[in-house]
Amino acid sequence: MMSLFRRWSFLLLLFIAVLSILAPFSLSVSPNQEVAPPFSTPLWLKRNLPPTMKITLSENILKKNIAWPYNPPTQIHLSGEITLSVPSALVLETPTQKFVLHHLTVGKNTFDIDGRDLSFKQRLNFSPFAQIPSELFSEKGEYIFRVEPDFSAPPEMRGTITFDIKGGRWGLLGTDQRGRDIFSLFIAGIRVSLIVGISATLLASLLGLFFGLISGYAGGWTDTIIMRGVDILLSIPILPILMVLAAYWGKGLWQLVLILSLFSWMGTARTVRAMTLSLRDSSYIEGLRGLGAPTFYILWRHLLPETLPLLLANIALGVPGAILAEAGISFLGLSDPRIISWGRMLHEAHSFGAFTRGAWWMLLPPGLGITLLCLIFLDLGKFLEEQIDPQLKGALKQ
Amino acid sequence: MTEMKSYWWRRIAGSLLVLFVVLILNFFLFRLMPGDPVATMLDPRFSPEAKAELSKLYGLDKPLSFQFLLYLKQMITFNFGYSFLTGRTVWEELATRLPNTITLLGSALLLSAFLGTWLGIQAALKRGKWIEKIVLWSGAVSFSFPSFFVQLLLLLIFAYAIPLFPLRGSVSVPPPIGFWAQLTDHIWHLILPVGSLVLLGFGGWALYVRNLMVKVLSEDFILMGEARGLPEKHIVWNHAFRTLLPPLLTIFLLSLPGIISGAVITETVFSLHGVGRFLLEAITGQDYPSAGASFYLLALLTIFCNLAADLLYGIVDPRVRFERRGR
Amino acid sequence: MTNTILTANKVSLFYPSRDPKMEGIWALKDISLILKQGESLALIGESGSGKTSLLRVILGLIQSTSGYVELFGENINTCTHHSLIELRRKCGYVPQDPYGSLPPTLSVIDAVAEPWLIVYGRKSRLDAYSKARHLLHTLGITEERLLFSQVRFGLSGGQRQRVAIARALILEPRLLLCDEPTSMQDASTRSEIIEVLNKRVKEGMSMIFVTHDLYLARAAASHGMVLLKGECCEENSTKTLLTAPQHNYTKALVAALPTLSSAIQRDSRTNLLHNQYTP
Amino acid sequence: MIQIIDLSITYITPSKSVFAVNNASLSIPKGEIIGLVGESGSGKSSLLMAIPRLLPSNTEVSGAILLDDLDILSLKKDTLNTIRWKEIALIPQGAMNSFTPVLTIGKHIEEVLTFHMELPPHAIKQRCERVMKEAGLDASYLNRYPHELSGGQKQRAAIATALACNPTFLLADEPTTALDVITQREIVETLATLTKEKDMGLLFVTHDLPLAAQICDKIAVMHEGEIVEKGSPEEIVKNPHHEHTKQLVKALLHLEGEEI
Repeated sequence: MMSLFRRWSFLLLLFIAVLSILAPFSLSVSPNQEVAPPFSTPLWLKRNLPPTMKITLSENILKKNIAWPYNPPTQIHLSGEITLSVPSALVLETPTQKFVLHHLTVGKNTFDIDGRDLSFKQRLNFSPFAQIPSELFSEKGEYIFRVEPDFSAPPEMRGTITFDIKGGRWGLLGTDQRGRDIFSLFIAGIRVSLIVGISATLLASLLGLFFGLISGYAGGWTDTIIMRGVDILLSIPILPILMVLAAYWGKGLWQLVLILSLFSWMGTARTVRAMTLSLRDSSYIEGLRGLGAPTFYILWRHLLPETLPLLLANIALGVPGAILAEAGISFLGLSDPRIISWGRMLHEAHSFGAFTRGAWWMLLPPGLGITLLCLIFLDLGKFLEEQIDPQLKGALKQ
Repeated sequence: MTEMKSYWWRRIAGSLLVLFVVLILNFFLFRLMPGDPVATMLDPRFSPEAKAELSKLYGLDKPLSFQFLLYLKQMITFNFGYSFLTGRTVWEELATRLPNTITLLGSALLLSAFLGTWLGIQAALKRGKWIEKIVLWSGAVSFSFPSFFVQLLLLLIFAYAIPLFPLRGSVSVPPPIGFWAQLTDHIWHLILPVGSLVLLGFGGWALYVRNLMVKVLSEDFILMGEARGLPEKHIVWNHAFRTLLPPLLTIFLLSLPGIISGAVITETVFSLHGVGRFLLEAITGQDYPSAGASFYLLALLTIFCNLAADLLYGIVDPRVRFERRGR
Repeated sequence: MTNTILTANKVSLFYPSRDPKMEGIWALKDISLILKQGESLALIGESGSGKTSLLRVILGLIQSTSGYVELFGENINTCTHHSLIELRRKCGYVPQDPYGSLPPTLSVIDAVAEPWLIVYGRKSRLDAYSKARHLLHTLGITEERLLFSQVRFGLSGGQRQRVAIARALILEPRLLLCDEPTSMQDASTRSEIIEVLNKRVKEGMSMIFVTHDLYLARAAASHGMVLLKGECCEENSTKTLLTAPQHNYTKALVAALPTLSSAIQRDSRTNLLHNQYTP
Repeated sequence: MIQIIDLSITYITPSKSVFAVNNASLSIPKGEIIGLVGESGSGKSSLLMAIPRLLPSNTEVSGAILLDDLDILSLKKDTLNTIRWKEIALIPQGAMNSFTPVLTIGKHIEEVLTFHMELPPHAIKQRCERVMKEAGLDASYLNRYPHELSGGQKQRAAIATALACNPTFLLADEPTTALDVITQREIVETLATLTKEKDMGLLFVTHDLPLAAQICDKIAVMHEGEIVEKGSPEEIVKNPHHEHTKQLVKALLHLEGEEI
């Protein structure tokens, strides 16, 4: 058992599981929140585009310098709720010009100005068709954004002013078609793949164990019926059935788990049946029964230790199948849109034209995430299989 | 030859049983939809006359058993009624799409099977060499990489970044004139989808064949072949590979449902004009007759290929003709 | 009068075949035998002669189609399930295939001690393990490392068979049924095992020893019965079966068995080719 | 004549290397039956398999195996292939499935004939029928599949296949294991008579000393990788030299109730 804990796949799985549990608390941005303009690229890409940023002025900070080596932003937005002691103006000093954005009177001022408002354009005497953001941020260099008193006395100010600049870049992995942060979506996606993958396979294995044991032990009619059923289920395409069921029944996570397990227990049933048949006929089990050993004893002392490793290997190898099936159904857009999953992310990337923008950073994280999880469970499955018969270890090495 | 006949009859009977189960499943699948069946079967948007005609067509007022028999007749005669979305008969829709799906799946399956088998055999023959490492890794790839992810990537690279292949569709619009032009155009559209399926599929085949071949090569009759002074090539292909064929066909059998299910995803990613994508559109568009018919066709395709592989199995493996082959 | 341990009266067993077109086969036809305490009987026959089925009928593992078996004076067909268990606890059974006769996941010593633990419970564990160790030593398995290795990996075919014999003897059975127990042994260990079994028979254990080798039968048992396709074709002391066989099949068995002594008489090799027997 | 001179075979496994045969010398003249007797694991099968160089790849073989004047160990692959079955044929163990399950028996024999002897098709067909009859099997078995034959029939088919290119030497590796006593007797007799009739040399490997004593002209006894005894059956039984043989003979005679 100890060698399992040193296995890379086990450690990585542990790390991912912990990550997905801690995610809701630790992430600064919640996955559903729209944080930046849609399709913004990750920070480490297309450096000439300005990142989306939020500059705030408050009581003791009335001036902020902004280094601006970028192209002009796409949108700007000014909002604030402050009380002033002295009449002053909200000013943006560019390297060559100076713009008065808004006049502030004494006392309470609340304002919410968007770069596209006509009145704002007229006040700055630009033409109604002008693009305010590219006018204001036309040059690269040092900008200053401050509250400038009309007369010399420095004003006291309470409340905050926020200057939202919507740029083309955001965060570690950019944003999706609704402006949500892809990185937090990606972390949130882990939960669904893990839950669906593991619980669907567990449920399927239990079903398989149940049917396998019955047809193995009972034999005769029940055996033929169950095995005929298994043959039939194995010879029809499962995804179309899953699609229909998922579309009309299984909107929620747990319905999806149920549907997936209903159509993936056949493999385990077959292996368990083969195992029970071979054990049932072996003479030492017959001998033990002959000596009056209770069935529970036989099950606990002999059947379980022999079938357990095979069952665990079966489960580990089944998880990738379930993860891919869930991802497939969500990719086809048949899963519940409120649930964030990697398949869903890929669906939205595909149907909302990630292509026309060449937004490969929207595709890679969920895709590689699914692949990584599958590789982890494949490795765990291989490890468990090697416990059952050691020559398997040799077979792969030589 | 008589045992061969009886074996074949058993296989055909088996397939008919599967077909019957599929029909039952299909029949109940759409009648168990949430909401009352009549409403689901008749699209409210339809005019009263169409509704009356349709309900007569589906015999919705009759008892369930009668409906089932009527349904059976319709399915067998491929008369699937009208699609809610397009108003044309479902069969017309499917008839144009079926050949695309078959060419897509057929070519992908054959290519990945042949490539995989050849690679698997070479990996088993040259143990420890780099070819074996490739097979081991490509096996892991085909079991873990989600098909739609790889396909999206391929599209991004070979259709968007380097516009080598078309971004979408089975045929370019407006379609070129002339049979050969249309054929090459169609093939040009199929290269990326088939390529992606082969890329994803051959690894699984290669790994299976490699493991099987390693086991067969350690058998006594291979050692006896060497003892008989037969050249290595002859032993590998006439003895080892011949013994490999039956289990190889079993892998083919088991992989079929998965591959046909995969058609839905591939056709959606590449927006190909196929049965799979039609099924998806029918489901999302609540168009039940089309959804039911598409599922029925996909299931029929699987059963048909299953039967073909089963009959081939009887020829390839002499042992099977005698006792009932428990799969 | 020493009490009879086992009587089988006209025991027959019919196996119906799964395929309706073919009728079933009679594995056993009217086999009768009586075994007293301290007596040993050799069952001589080839594979398919029904010897294994007879042992399983005697142990009540399968129901005979007709005839009955009395074990320690009780008819196994009519007695209650509980008393059948009690009867079986007085018997030891060494099955033919050494690979199916031992639990693979247990260690060797556990596998031998297990029957004792089932019958007398875990509290007499120390007793069970010392008995098991002693039995394994007498049967030539002495290496300590081997005792604690898993049955599945550590044992050769011959060792596995000896462990199966030890497992059958742990309960000090009053009747031992063994099916070709020395088939995997080479010549020297074969006679050692037979000596161990014969010593037990002298101490009052009755035994049924199944083999296809008449010389082995004579070494292991005083009385012998030859089985051919489920029927008893000859029954006699093993000595006379060897020296004066009556039934054609027994004659063929004796003729077919190569022996060193016959090989070294010069003429025997030339006439080897003449006395053909076709069953 | 096949001469094995100071042959040693070691099996190299990752954990340890095992000495299976330790400079054994043995010669198999034409027209004689040589018995090689030993317990399981004594290296007798490895010695037999070394002759046509059929040992697995993780073995090291030293010494010499001469076929008349040719040293088999140093032969190139394709000359070795011409010798295999043309000069030296192998009869497999009774329990081994030595025929490819998907090919008929006839196909196996035809195959060997086409590769080793230039014969027109009808001559090949005739020859197949002849060797089958010689091995005691009806020609109709030619188009049967291996799984349709009983153990005894399979061994007879193996003998027929071995005779196909009328080799000068036969190597029989425990040909009658897993067969019942009467069939074993018939197979051994067929093998012995054929060897004598066709003046072939037969190396007969078995763990059953009495069986070897029945048909062999000379017997070599192997124990833990070494040939510890050589001689005619009489010498082996009357005055064995090695302790192991003495014990073996004593146990066997005791069993047969013959105290000499």
